[in-house]
Amino acid sequence: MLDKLHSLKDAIAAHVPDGSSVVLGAVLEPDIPFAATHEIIRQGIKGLNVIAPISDASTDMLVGAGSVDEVTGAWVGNVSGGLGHNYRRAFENRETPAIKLNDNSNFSIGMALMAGAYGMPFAPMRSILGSDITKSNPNFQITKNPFSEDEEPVVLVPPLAPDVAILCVQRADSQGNNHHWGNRGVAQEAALAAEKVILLADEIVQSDVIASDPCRVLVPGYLVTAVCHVPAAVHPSPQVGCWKRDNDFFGEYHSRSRTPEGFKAWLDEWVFGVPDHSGYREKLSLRLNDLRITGSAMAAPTNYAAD
Amino acid sequence: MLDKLHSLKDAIAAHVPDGSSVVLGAVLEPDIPFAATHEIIRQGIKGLNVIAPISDASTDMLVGAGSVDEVTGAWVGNVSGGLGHNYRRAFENRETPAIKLNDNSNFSIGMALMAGAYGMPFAPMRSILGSDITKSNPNFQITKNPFSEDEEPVVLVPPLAPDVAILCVQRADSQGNNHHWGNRGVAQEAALAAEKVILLADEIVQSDVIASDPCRVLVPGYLVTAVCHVPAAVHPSPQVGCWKRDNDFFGEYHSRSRTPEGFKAWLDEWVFGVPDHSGYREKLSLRLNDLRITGSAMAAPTNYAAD
Amino acid sequence: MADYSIQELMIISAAREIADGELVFVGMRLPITAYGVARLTHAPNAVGLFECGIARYAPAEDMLYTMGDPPNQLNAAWLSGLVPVMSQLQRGRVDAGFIGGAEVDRYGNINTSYIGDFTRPDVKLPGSGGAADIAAMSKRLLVIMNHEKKRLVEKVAYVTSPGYLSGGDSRARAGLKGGPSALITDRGILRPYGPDNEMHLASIHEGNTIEEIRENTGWNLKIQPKMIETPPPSPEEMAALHKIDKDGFWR
Amino acid sequence: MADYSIQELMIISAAREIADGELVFVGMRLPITAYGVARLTHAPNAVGLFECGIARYAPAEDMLYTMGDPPNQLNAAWLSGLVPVMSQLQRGRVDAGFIGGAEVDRYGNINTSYIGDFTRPDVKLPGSGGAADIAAMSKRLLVIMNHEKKRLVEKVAYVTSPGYLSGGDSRARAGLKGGPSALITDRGILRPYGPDNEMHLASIHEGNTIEEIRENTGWNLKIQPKMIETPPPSPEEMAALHKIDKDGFWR
Repeated sequence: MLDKLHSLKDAIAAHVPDGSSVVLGAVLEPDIPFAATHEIIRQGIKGLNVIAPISDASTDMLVGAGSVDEVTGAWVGNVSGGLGHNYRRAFENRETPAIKLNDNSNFSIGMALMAGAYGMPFAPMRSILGSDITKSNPNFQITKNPFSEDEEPVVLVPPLAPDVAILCVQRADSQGNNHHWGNRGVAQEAALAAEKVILLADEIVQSDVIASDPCRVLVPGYLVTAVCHVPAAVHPSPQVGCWKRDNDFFGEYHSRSRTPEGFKAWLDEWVFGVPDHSGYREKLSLRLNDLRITGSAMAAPTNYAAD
Repeated sequence: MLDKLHSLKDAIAAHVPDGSSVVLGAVLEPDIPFAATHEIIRQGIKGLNVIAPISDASTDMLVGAGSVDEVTGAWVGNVSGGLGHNYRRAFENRETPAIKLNDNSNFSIGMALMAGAYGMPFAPMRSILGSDITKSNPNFQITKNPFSEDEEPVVLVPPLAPDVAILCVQRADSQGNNHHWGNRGVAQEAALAAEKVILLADEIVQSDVIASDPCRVLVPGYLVTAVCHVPAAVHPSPQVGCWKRDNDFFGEYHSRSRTPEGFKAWLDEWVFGVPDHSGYREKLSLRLNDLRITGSAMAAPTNYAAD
Repeated sequence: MADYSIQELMIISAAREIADGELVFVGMRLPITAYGVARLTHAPNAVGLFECGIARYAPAEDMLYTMGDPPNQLNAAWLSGLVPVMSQLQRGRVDAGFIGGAEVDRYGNINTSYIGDFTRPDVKLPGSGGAADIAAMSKRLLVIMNHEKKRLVEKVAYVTSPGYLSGGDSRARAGLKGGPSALITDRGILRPYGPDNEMHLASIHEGNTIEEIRENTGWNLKIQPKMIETPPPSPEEMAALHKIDKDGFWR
Repeated sequence: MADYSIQELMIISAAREIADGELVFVGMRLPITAYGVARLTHAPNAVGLFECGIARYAPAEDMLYTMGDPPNQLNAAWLSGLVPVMSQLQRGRVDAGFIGGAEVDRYGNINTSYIGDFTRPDVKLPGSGGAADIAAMSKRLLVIMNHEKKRLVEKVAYVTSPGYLSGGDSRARAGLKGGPSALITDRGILRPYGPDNEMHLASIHEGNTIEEIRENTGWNLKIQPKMIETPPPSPEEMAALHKIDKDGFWR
């Protein structure tokens, strides 16, 4: 079997060139690959199209760091604090916005990635009818339902097939086979839609652990390009069974990013001030111990026996 | 909480009136609710539209018993034996077929149920282009992809929203919450698309067993209309962790259904000759013991702890 | 002064909008608390849905900062994806949905996207998230906002989440059923009234006057003929709320 | 006589059509065995896909009657739904797919639906299953059938699974890429040749003559200029096959 285990640094350098379209934050509030967000910033990658329904502060960080040309999303901010200051600044008090926004609702992003995942030419939907989203984002087409005798309007959503989907899982083997549990957001659609998948695994396990429960596989290893062992890659977002949400960290980021200078200082401290995610974890130190989930709430036993 | 536990007899009588569209066999070769197939025949229900991509001998039995007006499917036969004799007889040597066939491919059935599940007005696809399926089934529309500058043909599939989906799961609680493992076929789409869901559970468990692993839920209990405790409801089809496939049973059915008289004798023996599924299991007796999966191949432990 | 806070009254008013057995898209903060109160009082079989792919019966036992926090996942009714859960809206199964907003107008349209021209906005708000979908496809939309003149405006600059659009049957002509059923503020409750579907004052919270409310509304607010005073929380409702809000966050 | 059966030669010929690392839709019987031989010989990283929602690396250890038998699920690479797995065809990821059929014609179109007029068929066959999808969307289609005049026909009455349709660029005009790459029979291997994409005899199994094969083909079968004799199984290929076919089912 192919060994796909790489350092996060190498995986990002190899598979996220300038100008890529990248899914970062497919599970909405949990399981956000902040470790990859920071590595992208550290490597000075530019011109990204960042795709996510909701990515909490991750997109705001990338926008502030100048890595982003386009955002394809439904909500960009800081879930604890509300507005995302870097994101705001990219639009407000300017002749033209500093970034292009491909406005969506959560469901239209889901439909677009689903269409990309399943090779559909487009996805018809109804739930952004009436919204000005179809005005500010001209990529949608409004047409009539050809199966209805009434003049029933339908929105056609073009498919999204991102260059890379970066996803966090609780455990993976060295070939990229993996288990994910908790809500899934659009992670499976993103993985199936993307040309490449980079996995950040909290734990690397033997292949037989993954093979023991093939229903828990988020995306099969043969579709995974690289797997990186990055404990707490989700910090400060939560991950079921592994990490609690670091609410204070989000709050602090929100306060400090209120000014461009404050954001720069935050970035210097938390991104440029550490060599890699292992350095970041060292810096978090005892704080990470408090965030580690230590309780036990085990899934009921499940038997896959064949005879 | 509402108790949704009913006998299979009562559930079928209450929720499968004559003329219903019914999903029977959503998981393809395994997990086919043959117990429900037989109960439908015993109750003399007529005029069904039977929906399934592949349902092994289940649809053939229903057609032979005269319960079916329409089949919406991709493949009807007997997976071990090939042709389904009752199904053939409904078409061959007749002025007009005895049943209406809504021809599909596996994927077009999947797309139709997906569209029904997700409330989409239709689903666009490509993978039955070039096939005469779009000729023998006039429900499809062929159009051009409005997002393509080329004259790219696209097939539009109308949604399916069945009256009832009848599904087998390994375990459920009395409110209809359930766990299913193994391949899923179109079972989740069928459950989300249908107006009503009847579950046949091999085992009834306490609610905390199901709640311990919410990722393994096929369809949440609030969308389930009735849950029936029917061990070996899948017989002679297989069910991961519970029942091996009874290949001889399929072979015997294939031989005996070769003539209408032979099928009638088979029906008299295996369906009308037993009062209910418990009687059927008694009749299977030791054979069922041989089919029971007794080995152990446990899924790796999974921790859902939150703190 | 009443022995409940205005936030507590808003939560309990919101809880009363949920009927037993209903499927409800629940947001964070006030709505999740309202859902919990409803479950403990008159709606023990309500089901809570969350955009990230979660369905729950009983609300989470611990305080949530986001919908995806681990306590909201533990012992959920279903952990799935955004599409399978949010599509229950488009499938027509969802009875009610809660959203908030920066601006709402006289026809219940909500803006959470742009203040000013969207090509060059004065203020860039976070955007729809799932709000547009919930507003378009829930059978009843429930909006919770503070009652300020700059928030309750004549016409929103940008419709993120459709209410009755330009009133009358314009929502139906856009292909939508449902629509706003209640706008719950810290001063009262507005509901659509008459064929024009304009939001009227339908209930007034204790301690407010009609004049004060009209002064704090950005359009010429009309009064529903059967306007009532918002019934104060019952002892049962308060007990349920205090059971959930153990630390008195909303007190 | 060679020390291998004709079925064994067909299986090994089919195995040779799978390259390493490829994604392959595998059917039951001959194809699943061919997949196993390929994995054990030249294609250790091939991946097998099954319509019911299964992806596997190593083939199942026990005999399978259907794709969904529990041994095919145990230790699978992925257990999922029909749509997530079959859509990898439409997503353009699938390199090859195996199907069989009742009839195939000179352009590689396959019928598994109706013999005679489809509105009043003489014979009703089971239908497409996933065959139409696999034929339309695999990069290469591999067909396995017995070589009989009534099966290899001039023109199929009903195209369940599209080959090159009416030849030339008609498949491309229908919006499809790919197409049949090999028709493996018990007498030889046919492949499309020339701009017309007509199936030509490309390889002849030991013990057959061109004349016999032409006599058993329902159209005027042409011979590819570089036709070869099918290479006999190598010792490694036979060893791999016997490792899988422990009971000598195909001997």
